[in-house]
Amino acid sequence: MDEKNPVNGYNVHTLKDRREMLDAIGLSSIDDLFSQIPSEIRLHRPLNLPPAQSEWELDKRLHALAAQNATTRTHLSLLGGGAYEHYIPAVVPTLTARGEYLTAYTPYQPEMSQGILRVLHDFQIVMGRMLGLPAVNCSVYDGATALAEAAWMACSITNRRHVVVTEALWPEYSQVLNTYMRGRNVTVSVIPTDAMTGSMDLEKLAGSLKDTPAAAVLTQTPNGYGVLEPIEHISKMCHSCGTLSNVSCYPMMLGCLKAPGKQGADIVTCEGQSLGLALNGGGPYLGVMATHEDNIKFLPGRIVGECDDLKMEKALALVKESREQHVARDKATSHICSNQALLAMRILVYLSAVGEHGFQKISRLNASKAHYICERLCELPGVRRTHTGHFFNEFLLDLPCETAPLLVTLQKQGIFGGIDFSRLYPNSDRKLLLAVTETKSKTELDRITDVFRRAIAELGGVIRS
Amino acid sequence: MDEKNPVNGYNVHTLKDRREMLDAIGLSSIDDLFSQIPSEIRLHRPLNLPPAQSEWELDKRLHALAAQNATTRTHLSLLGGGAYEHYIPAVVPTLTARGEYLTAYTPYQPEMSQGILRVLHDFQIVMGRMLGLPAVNCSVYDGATALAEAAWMACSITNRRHVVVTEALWPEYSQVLNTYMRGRNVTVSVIPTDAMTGSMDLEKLAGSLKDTPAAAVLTQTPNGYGVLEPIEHISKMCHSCGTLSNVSCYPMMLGCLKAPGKQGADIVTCEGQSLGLALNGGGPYLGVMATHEDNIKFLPGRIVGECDDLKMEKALALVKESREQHVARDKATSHICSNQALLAMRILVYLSAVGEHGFQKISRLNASKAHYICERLCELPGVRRTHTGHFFNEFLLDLPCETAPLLVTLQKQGIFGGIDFSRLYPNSDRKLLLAVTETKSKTELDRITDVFRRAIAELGGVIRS
Amino acid sequence: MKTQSIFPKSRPGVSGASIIDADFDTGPTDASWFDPADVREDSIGLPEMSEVDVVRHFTNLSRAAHGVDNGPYPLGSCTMKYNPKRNDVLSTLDGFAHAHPRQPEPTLQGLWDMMLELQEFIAEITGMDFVSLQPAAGAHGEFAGLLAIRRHFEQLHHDRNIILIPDSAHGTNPASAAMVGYQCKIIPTTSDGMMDLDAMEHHLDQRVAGLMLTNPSTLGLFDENIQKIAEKIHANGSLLYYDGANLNAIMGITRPGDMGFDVVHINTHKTLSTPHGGGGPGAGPVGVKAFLEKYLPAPVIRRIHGRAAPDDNRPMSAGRVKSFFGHVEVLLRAYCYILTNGADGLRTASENAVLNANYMRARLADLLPPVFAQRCMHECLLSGGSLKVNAFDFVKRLIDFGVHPPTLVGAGCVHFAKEYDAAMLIEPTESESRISLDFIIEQFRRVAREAAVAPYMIETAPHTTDVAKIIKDQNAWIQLLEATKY
Amino acid sequence: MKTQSIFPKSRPGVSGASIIDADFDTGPTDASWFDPADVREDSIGLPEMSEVDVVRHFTNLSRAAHGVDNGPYPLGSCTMKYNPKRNDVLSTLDGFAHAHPRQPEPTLQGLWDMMLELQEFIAEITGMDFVSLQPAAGAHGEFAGLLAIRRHFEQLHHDRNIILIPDSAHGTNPASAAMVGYQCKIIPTTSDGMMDLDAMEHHLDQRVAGLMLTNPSTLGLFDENIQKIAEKIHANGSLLYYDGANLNAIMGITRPGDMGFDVVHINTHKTLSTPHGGGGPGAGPVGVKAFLEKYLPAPVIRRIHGRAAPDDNRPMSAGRVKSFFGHVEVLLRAYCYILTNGADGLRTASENAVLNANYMRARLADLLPPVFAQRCMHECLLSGGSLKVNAFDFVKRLIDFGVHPPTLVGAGCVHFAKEYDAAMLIEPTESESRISLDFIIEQFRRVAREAAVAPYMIETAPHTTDVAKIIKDQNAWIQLLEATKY
Ligand SMILES: Cc1ncc(COP(=O)(O)O)c(C=O)c1O
Ligand SMILES: Cc1ncc(COP(=O)(O)O)c(C=O)c1O
Repeated sequence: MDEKNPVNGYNVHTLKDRREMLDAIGLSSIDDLFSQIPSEIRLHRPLNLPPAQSEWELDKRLHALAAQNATTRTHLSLLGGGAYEHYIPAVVPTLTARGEYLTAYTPYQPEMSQGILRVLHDFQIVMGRMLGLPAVNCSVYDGATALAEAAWMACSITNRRHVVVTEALWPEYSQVLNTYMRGRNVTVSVIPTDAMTGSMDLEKLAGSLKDTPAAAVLTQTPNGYGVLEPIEHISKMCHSCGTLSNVSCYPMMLGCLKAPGKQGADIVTCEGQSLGLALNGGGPYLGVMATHEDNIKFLPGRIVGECDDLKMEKALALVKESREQHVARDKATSHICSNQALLAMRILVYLSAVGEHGFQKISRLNASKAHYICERLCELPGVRRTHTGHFFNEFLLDLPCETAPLLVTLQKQGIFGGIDFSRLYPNSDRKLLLAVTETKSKTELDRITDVFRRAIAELGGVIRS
Repeated sequence: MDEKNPVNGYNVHTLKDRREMLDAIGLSSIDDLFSQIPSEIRLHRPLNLPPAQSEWELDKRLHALAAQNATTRTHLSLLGGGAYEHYIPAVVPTLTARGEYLTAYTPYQPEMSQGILRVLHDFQIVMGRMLGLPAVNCSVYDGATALAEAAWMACSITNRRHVVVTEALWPEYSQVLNTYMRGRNVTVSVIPTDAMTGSMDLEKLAGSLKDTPAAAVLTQTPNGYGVLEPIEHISKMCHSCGTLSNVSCYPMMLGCLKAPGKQGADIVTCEGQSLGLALNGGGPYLGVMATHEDNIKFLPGRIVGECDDLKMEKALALVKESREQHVARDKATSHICSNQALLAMRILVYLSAVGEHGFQKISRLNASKAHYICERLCELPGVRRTHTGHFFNEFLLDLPCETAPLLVTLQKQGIFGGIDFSRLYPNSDRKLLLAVTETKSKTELDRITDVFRRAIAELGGVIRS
Repeated sequence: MKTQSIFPKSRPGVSGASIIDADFDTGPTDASWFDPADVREDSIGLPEMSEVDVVRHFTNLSRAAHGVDNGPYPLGSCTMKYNPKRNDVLSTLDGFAHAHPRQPEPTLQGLWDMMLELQEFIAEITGMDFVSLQPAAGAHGEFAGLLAIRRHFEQLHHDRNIILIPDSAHGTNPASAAMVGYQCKIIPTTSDGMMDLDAMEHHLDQRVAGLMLTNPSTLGLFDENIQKIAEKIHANGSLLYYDGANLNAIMGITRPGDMGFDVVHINTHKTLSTPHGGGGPGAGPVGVKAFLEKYLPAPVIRRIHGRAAPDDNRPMSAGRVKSFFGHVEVLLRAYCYILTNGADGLRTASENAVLNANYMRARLADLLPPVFAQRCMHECLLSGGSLKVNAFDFVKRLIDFGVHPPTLVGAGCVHFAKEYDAAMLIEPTESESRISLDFIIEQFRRVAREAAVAPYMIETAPHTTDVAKIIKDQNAWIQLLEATKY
Repeated sequence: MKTQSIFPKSRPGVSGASIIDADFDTGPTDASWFDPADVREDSIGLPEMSEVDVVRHFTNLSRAAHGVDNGPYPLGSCTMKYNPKRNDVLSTLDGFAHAHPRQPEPTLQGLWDMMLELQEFIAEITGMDFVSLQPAAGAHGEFAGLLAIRRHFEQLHHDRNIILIPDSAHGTNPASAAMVGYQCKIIPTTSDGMMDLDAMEHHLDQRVAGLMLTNPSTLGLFDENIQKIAEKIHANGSLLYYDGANLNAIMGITRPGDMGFDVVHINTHKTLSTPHGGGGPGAGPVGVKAFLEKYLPAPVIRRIHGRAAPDDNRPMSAGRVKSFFGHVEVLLRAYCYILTNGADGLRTASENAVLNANYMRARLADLLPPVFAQRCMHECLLSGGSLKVNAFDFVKRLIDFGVHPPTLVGAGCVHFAKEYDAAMLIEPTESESRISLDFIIEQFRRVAREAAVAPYMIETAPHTTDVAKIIKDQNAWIQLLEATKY
């Protein structure tokens, strides 16, 4: 290795540099640097990896891989289920890609990081306003871990080790919840939904709350059937038995609907992806958590706050670190260290770019387009909405035919027609979950309806009454 | 207009703002702002344009248009002819896209533009080194206008009104030259190339120089047949009759070959596209011009130089503006005002990113890949190189079949096989001009050769001896 | 910190981008490829550094620069409006960025479609019959337009070799005219800022090919005599050329074609929001009335057999002005800008541009009285004559407060008559919000207050930049200006 | 200038992005859509401003921040190496960026192929048998890895609920262990910087599920006893967990799998060059030896019928740790980084990382003597004990000279024992060139010189930032540290 020029994709040293630096250290070869590593565990062969590639070859390879994926750009997509195709203004990636933001570490040195701290602080403020609760952290990994972390928070706050959860969580969310709760030794009980309305069965909830004192009820709105939950009501039921109301919501709806925090929820979490993040094949996204000021000491993750500097002027810094793993270690509220800060910045830029007015309009467009196509589809023979409860932009349909072949037919016409509901929940034959966002034009929605009509006719589904 | 909220894609004022501002001006309506425009010439209807579009609709439209173009990414391309598919390191667009560079004007306020001035100054230095002459401007529109501007420079310097030019210019270059020379009342005479070697017919040149005193001989190297010209020799011939040697070159070759300025050329120009600029369907590119210090006063365009600031420290500014249109007006060396500064910055970033070593290597890869496939293709029956002169990475082939159907066959296999030479120069049947760059792997070159073999066999070309 | 050149940072032997191709990494140049006398023996002198060092160098240098993205840029005559980020993205899609201009025509249908549509949009906005997108910039558009005029008279066998140009014209106007082979006659400006009609008539004879006019002018005024001017020019058999660099003031309100102009160029990098990139690239589409269409440079995009395609077969053309089809990447931005705004949006943009300029003018009038009584259009010319410091110093102090100086003689590319040499040309553009305008106004007032009490602070400004005030050869410059005066 | 919040810049009624859809612009919410009690009546309180004002706000704020792109960032334990720009571009190609995670599996073949290959690359680099890419960050990888260990012992019906952790471990180690339900036992460090073997043996009994170790450690040292440790741990029936956050020191030189580790996580945002983004996102792939494979979270990517595809059918899995498949965009960067470097390149990166740290250590030894005699790996722990100022003040002064401070107690996420509280952990990384290293060294020396003559300058530093030194609740912090001490 020492004899030839060092080989590295991002070379910084000449052979001469390396020799002179070894001299300064007092060593005679690069190998000497590693002499403390016993020979028996040294790797005496090169790693078995593909040969190094010039940038243009790498570029070809990645383009070829990318071309193997269909996307929401190559197809008209009605996919949702917790990840949504919303419009991302070009200002969002442009501004957050600035090197100063992109390549900085966690702002441990606040004096040289006021720009990042300011963005994160404003992110906390803006999400506090969105979710209706003032204390917000700078993100956790995703919506599912936010829900799970919030469940544990409720346990810590209430000192209870039992949580109650709707059956209509995204399945990944309930799996993550179970994983997290198992480690913490928290029991989980599940509340079914009402078959007609599609929202939580409140009698069953009341029963459950009576049975075992729960740290929290975990609600998702819209739930996994797209149905909006009665947060105010659920929260009241919770509060009457010392239980917290935890709500996981889809923030895009908040341009039309009240913030859960304003409807009595104690901890509101959300998947932030819809607010300016690309779908990215499933990640990275980010989880946001908001709660009352009183609960801050139980929050996981970074929090930016105001401090004084030496001149007694206001400055920003990471605060309340005593909750965090680098201080509290095994007593920390969470293990989270690296988080999703850059994506939190994206959210702030997104919300600033569309603004109050724009956001409300986008939110309304989602609802109106979804209601429009829902009506159109329900005019097709044998198609009807499964539930009567209100929805925002996602809804479940009963079909007159099998779901899988319908989706295949649609896909051949360049349409991702929604999610085969049996892939989310067992025993859900002939059911399709569709989400519609502002990105679909009327022409496209009409075309989709048309293709549905023909596909259903072709598949000759049994017409239900 | 005044009654409803102003409509604009990038709105800045509320209706209230507008009213208050009108108040401050002392007007009562927006219409009053335009009262000095006579009603007869006012447009009393809305412009007939498509309705305003949300960003996501715009995005769809542009993607749809882009999808209507094949590219050097969708096809394996051997196209050249003055525009080349070279690799562009990601650092190039990333760094030059920084808002401070992208959205600044010409640095008329040097105190707040030292960053841009430094980049442009270093660009001048680096291009001076590349081309072998020290005085470089900050770009003109493209390689063709650089050649034409250089021809006029030579006329001004020598006070002659006649130029001599090789027939083997890119056809667009000779067209532009003719357009520019016509206005300036400069006569142009054309020197043919030697049919065997493909380089300039030096006897004819000698004759022409004897006939009429020329301001300059305009050479292109590699010329329109891909053949390298004997710059040193031509320059000597020029100098013996008070004529300048103007050379337009392809800068990518300069990693292998001597700079024309070091071989006696007096004004060297080039199309800078190959140094980090995308193909962009033909533009924007940039023309670079280099000459002796003495000739600076005849150069068109911006020049950055060192000045002193108030503290008598060195600073950079635009200098020698007395040549330029805003000072000299109709006596200016050129009308150029807006130029290609951002692309000049791209070139500096490109050359810094690949570095001396990398650039030489890329240049060599171009030559070796071109020579490789040239040899392979000349092994095919009936295929041979048209000329014997040396080439860099572009060469002309004689084919055993018609060119057009061959190209169609290749295109069906995803290959842009080169330029049908009859589209560049008349009377060039059964000739194909091919360029090869570092971006083609051996596997790809072998595949291309294979497709050529089969296509030629299919087309049943008459086999030449 | 002072900026540093990249060359001293070079460390021979280090290479940022690893260039690897095992199949062809043959080492030195093959002896058979080239004439040995031509082979490079020494190094070129390119910098050599690691990729991170390249990134840091250019990242940090950018921080010693100021663009529209950083703050207000009211540089008169330059229309430094917002450059939408969506256009940066959409103008660099692979389908355009990697398209080779010599691809077979049918493989570039998206390009032809876009260009044809854009030609039509610009024709509609300017009121012209046909547009070519080929010119590289405003000056280049002038060149192409004047070439068409020249070719027109050549066809008519009229020997007209004079172009009339007002003294307030941009320098590119006379320079382009000279490149086309015209002689320039300069028309003075009257004290109310209009072109002197009598002087024009005085020059108007059979040798005059045309008049080049900017309206609104670079003094920020709309020439109310435009109809009369058009009538006289046309009555003389001459043509009327419109320098559209100031079109930003009138989109959807009036059109050069309707004012009587025969040829128009526009600056997409002003009106249609292309970022200036520290000097370019822009684009200078040129539009003509129908009778001049055949003289436009080849190729243009036309509908051929129902499809948009480049038309190269133009025997009457005045010739080609650059390689290929135009500044595609730049034109895409103009296309996006027009589609984002629509008719109402473009009109609102012009309304706001004029509103903003008049607002600045009104709010600064006590300090910097307007040079002309007439209401201004998209920019206002204000007199710095009563300031306690000279205007050149005054505006440099604005830098310290985050505002780019307005245009002055010698600090911009505008040409003013001698009488206005303490004047400032301020063009806020429509993309400055009320808050921003008030901020700019406050900075002007702050510097004016300071001028009264601490002129020294102004004379030595700026104080916050990496370098101190740069004097250049300002005197030399003014002498030159004298020397080249008409 | 102090940074400003965006909210006071809001101007209700202005909206930057025009949202237009004539077909659905119906105005207020349709009454039938929602329960009236749920409908929003007030505004949310989002900022409202023009697009250019948004751009300026965030552009200018970014200038009050410092990243690797701006200069050296020798923040120990954080591996702030260069983040290649090519990866920014290639990780955001449309074919990945716009892929929906719930698309039919066969429509995401490019995603599965990439992930499968990357799993194999990371397995090779770490010497493990199988890798899952799902975890979101290092701590999350620990969580997933510890879950696998827990599930393993559950299957064996071993009741092991203790995890051993050296006192120098990163805070996430004990925090993750706690989340999995383990009790932590802390092992002290000996004076030569190694984990105290005797203390480990003292704790080693049948309740111990495993030992979490970082090697090289966060003190920058390679634990030479690793083979002995592995032997003892395994002899006890316990498992060995490798915190791979420091893998940057050993790529191609030694592998955790070969050292005897059973589970490994790596931090792609350290070793494989993901930019940190002011705090994330990163990714924390977790690798295991074959016997633990079945316990990894679902889904993983496997070759199924000859094609890469996600495998959700994992009945033995310890459960899911997040939605979907992992941080795809981040993983693509790791993939690009590995392909750009190849085996030689990765090895050279580690060689240079270690070379650079030892060079800094040697060149600063007179001023800041190394805490440990042993040669360091990718980072060095230097003692600030003999400085004339305290270390916290000392490092703040580096900011004024363009160098990001190294890691200290309370100014980073590293946990030091009390004895090292004046120590600095310096990790230059392999992407600093010789010139840059010499520059960093010179700044350290300059501050040290200053400490002798003008300590006041240091105590009040930094002087060049928008805000002055921030004290936070440093004392409170140290008290807390005491309170939570083991
Ligand atoms: C009035 C006027 N005309 C012409 C031009 C020249 O345009 P360009 O710089 O694009 O060549 C300008 C540009 O500054 C201008 O302001
Ligand atoms: C040694 C060590 N372990 C674990 C971690 C945690 O990784 P992450 O921040 O990705 O969760 C870190 C990160 O700082 C670290 O340095």
